[in-house]
Amino acid sequence: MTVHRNAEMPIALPDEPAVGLEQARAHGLTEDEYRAIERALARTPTFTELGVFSVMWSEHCSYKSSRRHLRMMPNAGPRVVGGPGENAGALEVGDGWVAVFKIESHNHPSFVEPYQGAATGVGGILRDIFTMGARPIASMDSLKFGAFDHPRTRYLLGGVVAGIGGYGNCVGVPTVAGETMFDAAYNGNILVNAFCLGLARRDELQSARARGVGNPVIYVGSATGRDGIHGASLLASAEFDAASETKRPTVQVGDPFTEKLLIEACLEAMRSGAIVAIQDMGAAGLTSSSSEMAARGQLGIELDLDRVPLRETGLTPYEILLSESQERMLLVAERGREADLAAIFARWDLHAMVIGRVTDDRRWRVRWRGQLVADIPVEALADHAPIYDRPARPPKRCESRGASQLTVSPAQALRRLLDSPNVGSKRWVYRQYDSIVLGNTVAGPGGDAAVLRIKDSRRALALKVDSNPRACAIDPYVGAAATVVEAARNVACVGARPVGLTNCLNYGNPERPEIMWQFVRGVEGIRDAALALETPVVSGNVSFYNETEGRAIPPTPAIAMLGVLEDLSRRVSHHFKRAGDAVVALRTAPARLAGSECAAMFGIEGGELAALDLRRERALIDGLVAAADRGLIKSAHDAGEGGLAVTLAECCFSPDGALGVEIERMPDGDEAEVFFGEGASTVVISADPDRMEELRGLFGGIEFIPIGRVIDAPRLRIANTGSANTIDEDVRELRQIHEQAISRRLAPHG
Amino acid sequence: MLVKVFVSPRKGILDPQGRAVAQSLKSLGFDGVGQVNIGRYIVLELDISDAEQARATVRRMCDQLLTNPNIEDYTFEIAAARDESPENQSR
Amino acid sequence: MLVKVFVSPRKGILDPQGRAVAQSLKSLGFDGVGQVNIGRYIVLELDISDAEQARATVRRMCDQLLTNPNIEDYTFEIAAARDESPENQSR
Amino acid sequence: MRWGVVRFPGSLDDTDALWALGRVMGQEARALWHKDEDLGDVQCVVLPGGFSYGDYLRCGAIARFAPIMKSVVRFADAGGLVLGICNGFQILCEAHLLPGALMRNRSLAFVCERVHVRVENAATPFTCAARQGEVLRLPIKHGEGLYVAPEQELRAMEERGQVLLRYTDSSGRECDAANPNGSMRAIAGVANETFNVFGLMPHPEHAVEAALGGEDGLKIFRSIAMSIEGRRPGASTAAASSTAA
Ligand SMILES: Nc1ncnc2c1ncn2[C@@H]1O[C@H](COP(=O)(O)OP(=O)(O)O)[C@@H](O)[C@H]1O
Ligand SMILES: [Mg+2]
Repeated sequence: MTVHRNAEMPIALPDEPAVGLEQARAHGLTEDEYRAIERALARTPTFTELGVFSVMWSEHCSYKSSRRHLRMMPNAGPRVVGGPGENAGALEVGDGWVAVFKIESHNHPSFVEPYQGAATGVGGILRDIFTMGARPIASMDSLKFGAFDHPRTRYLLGGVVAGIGGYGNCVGVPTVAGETMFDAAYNGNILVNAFCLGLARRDELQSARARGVGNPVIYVGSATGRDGIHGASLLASAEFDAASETKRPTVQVGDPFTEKLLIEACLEAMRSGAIVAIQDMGAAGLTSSSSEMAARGQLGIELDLDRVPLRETGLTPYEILLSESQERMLLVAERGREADLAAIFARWDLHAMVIGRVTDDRRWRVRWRGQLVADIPVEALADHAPIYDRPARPPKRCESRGASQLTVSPAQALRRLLDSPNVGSKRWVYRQYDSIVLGNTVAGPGGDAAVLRIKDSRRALALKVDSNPRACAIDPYVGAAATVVEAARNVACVGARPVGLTNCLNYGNPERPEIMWQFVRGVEGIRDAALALETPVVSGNVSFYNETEGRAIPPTPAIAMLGVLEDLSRRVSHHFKRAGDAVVALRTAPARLAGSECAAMFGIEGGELAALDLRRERALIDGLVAAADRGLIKSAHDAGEGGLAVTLAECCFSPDGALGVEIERMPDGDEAEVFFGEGASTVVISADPDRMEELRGLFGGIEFIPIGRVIDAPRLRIANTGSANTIDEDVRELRQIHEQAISRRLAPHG
Repeated sequence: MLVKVFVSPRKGILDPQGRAVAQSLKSLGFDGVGQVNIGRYIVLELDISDAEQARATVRRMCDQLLTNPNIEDYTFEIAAARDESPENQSR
Repeated sequence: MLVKVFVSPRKGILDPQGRAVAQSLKSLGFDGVGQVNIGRYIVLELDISDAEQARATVRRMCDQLLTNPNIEDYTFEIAAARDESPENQSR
Repeated sequence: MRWGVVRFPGSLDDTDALWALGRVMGQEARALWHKDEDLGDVQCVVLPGGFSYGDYLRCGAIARFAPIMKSVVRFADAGGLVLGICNGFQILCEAHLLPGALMRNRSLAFVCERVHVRVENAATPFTCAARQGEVLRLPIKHGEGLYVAPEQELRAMEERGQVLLRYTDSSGRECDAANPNGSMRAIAGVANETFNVFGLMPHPEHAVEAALGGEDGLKIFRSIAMSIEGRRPGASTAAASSTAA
């Protein structure tokens, strides 16, 4: 590798476009940003350098609109290890294990090409996790599609689900939970958020901070092609319109087989102690991984592009640096250990190539065919991206009228709701996912939260991802806080203590004040709920510009919660266990129809969200964990989409389907709201009648309402005092409806 | 008539299958193997007598269902006559 | 040379993919669609100048790796010249 | 007894098989690397589930040529016991150690769920710890598990008793709804003519602990252990299953 001479200047290559403000604008940079680049370089950038800045300073890579707000989120706590700056945070979960987890969006790529977009989304988040030295042990997916009858929905649903399965199944990481929602608000902009959890021994955590001047920079994984040039970075940083359809040639194709080899080889290489720092080549591939590792180490890096493995001929430096080809890792090795590493990677049929060195002058320097093509201060790329404090203003709201009335009988409404794709079983989705590989899945998809045992430990982990765009659309603050609380409650329903979360913030165009306001309020809601529940935010991802032809999606923060179950034998599941058990509704506040599936289905407008009292929410979660720990509850199920009546039905869907429930008195309140309202936290538990008082004592400050008992006939009986409308249905019939809500809509000619 | 559709990964798009097969052929001792691409070979019976109309129909089938325009190119033959119309770029 | 291999499910062996595609074509309103079979279309660069030798090599590749004789038939073309030798039964 | 679990690039359930055999059953189980040719002194070779070589081209088509497969074929020809699970089953078919082939599921979709299979022949080294006609509950997770073979071959296999497992409902009745992938004759697992090679799509290694969805998978592994340890096929099943790990 040639030595750097201070005199040397990066050269413009023949047949490269001239660089100027116009070219900068074409790259999505503003005039101020372009001037800042000129200042940082004290000269005009070369075309290659301009491309590099345009991706590093894109919203996707730089978080320039969100960064100052994300700082609000609590990221400290007794369990937190591995600090900010690294790719993802980590939490102690006991027995010397740390959990590393993160969720990330792949919305636009999945809308353009559902199978590959979703598949590469899974691949990307897996790399974020094993790059930390953790072995990926579980995935989740949060999916938002348009209305089921929208012409593209079936195609997108089929492609996305097949893509998530196609990649996750082939790479051998179980997909254990998720969520799926259909709403016309996503007709033109679906959401595909992928989550991964990894486990590592505390001392195995791997850094992404370059060290050691002269240490080699090594490239490993798939060869570089023209995939996704300006893909993730630009697609996710500019509004989506018909023009994006022409970005087709940049579609990235996932190769899960190579990813599997990378996981095994990289984990083995890390254990060899020869790796100083490692980072996946995600968005802005080679550029971001190399400059960010250098920036963290306050060092420089020099790259020689002639040594980069290429898939096609004729790639320019610009293309090599910006390519987003999948399944590639960049690492800094201990000098002199190159051969050891090469041997480990060769064992896995992977080729490790030295493509550069760590330098001491804090510059990011790139050579191609012996010439210098980029020479940029590392900080300018990685740290000094512009940070915006964009104006935020609440939209003018049309006066919300009091909620109109539900016109059908509770029994009819219940059947209609169970048949809704948002309420019905998601089995059609998750049976396409391997949820058991690795042999830790105690409870996979289908319950409130997934439960994973930790081998050779009494402890287990619980996982769930949730979002609530309808509530967020009404009140972005309450909606976001309620989402954190729902995810935590789902985790607590299996008996686990929520210990930390990651978030994926899906919003519209931040350059519009009312969108920015939604975003800020959302972050504040997450902050307050996370503080109240003492669940630090260990990682996250922001996806802006989720708009089509000027129409933004509703604010959709997706929250993935991790819980720790101290004793696996204390695990609780959601269906009733024994006839004669008492059934209790635990409630923090009366439910409301506003923002509910029922309201959406029957066109009930207006109304207010249920009040959210974070102290009560905390009390409910603490009570559930304590009750499970003392073995006081036989079953617990969170009232999600569809409300209390739907939840009671789901509690009857036990494996043998022999049990039912007899409800003598529902909680007080307007019938429709009590039966089908949502928003407020309601959990249905069943327990031994003799332990009622003991139980009640654990739920101080929240409503503890005995509503009936489990019966040994498969019937759902709800007699609502003071109302003629009662429900008396055959559980097997209801289950049938619930089971087929999605599949029947996808049946050929259906 | 009998329609034969030849679908292959678009040029420049990663083809993991092709790469794996090329690898494997080499390790089986087949020398001189260069790039390998793996696509789909679709044969369908189509009861349309007019050739021009048939061609148009097949193109619609390919664009709507048989191929993924994001990552695949295709050509097709009807009976024995190869379709040479411009939008079916042959590789 | 450029070798094109056409692999199809053997007659009599069920072809779930083909059946599903025929189904969807019909439900998309394409009339006159009869049987549909889905196979593999393999294109490979082979650096062998002698045509006869190349044909023999391709046959070995197909029998060993590229196809599963239990369930698949194949034909192939080298450059433009279609191979008509007996063991490559054309459909 | 001594087990060897082959690790191909892209094998996924290899660690789960090793866990089931070594940690749950307390047997001697070691991993075998695909690039080695030496099987050591193992008494049963397990080809695990997964996506060897990405399952690119055809499932198992490339793995079949891994160096270790030469030794596996020799081992099988000499009467050694070989068990192929899911992808392992596909590899055994591609390697012609088992008849037939596995194609794309009827639904064209990957399926992960627990199914029921009926033991069709309990007089083999792979099933002797189960009762004839016993129904086992095992998980499947595959996209290409539709078993096919020429009709006359199928008939011959049935006569020889090579079909060891068939998909049924929980009561052991055959019905189309209980066939998760459209396999011909609802075949879930087959043996070779000499009954020392067995392939099945369900995953016994994922059904060895009550806490993780049942222990029926132990029946398969125990059968192999029993036959290796020289116990008569069909010997007291009750005893076998009562000594649960
Ligand atoms: N896309 C998906 N992938 C995996 N599991 C899913 C998916 N969508 C839903 N599920 C599972 O279906 C069940 C119901 O999901 P959901 O309706 O979100 O629960 P809740 O009512 O608690 O919000 C959960 O067990 C969830 O893990
Ligand atoms: Mg939910």
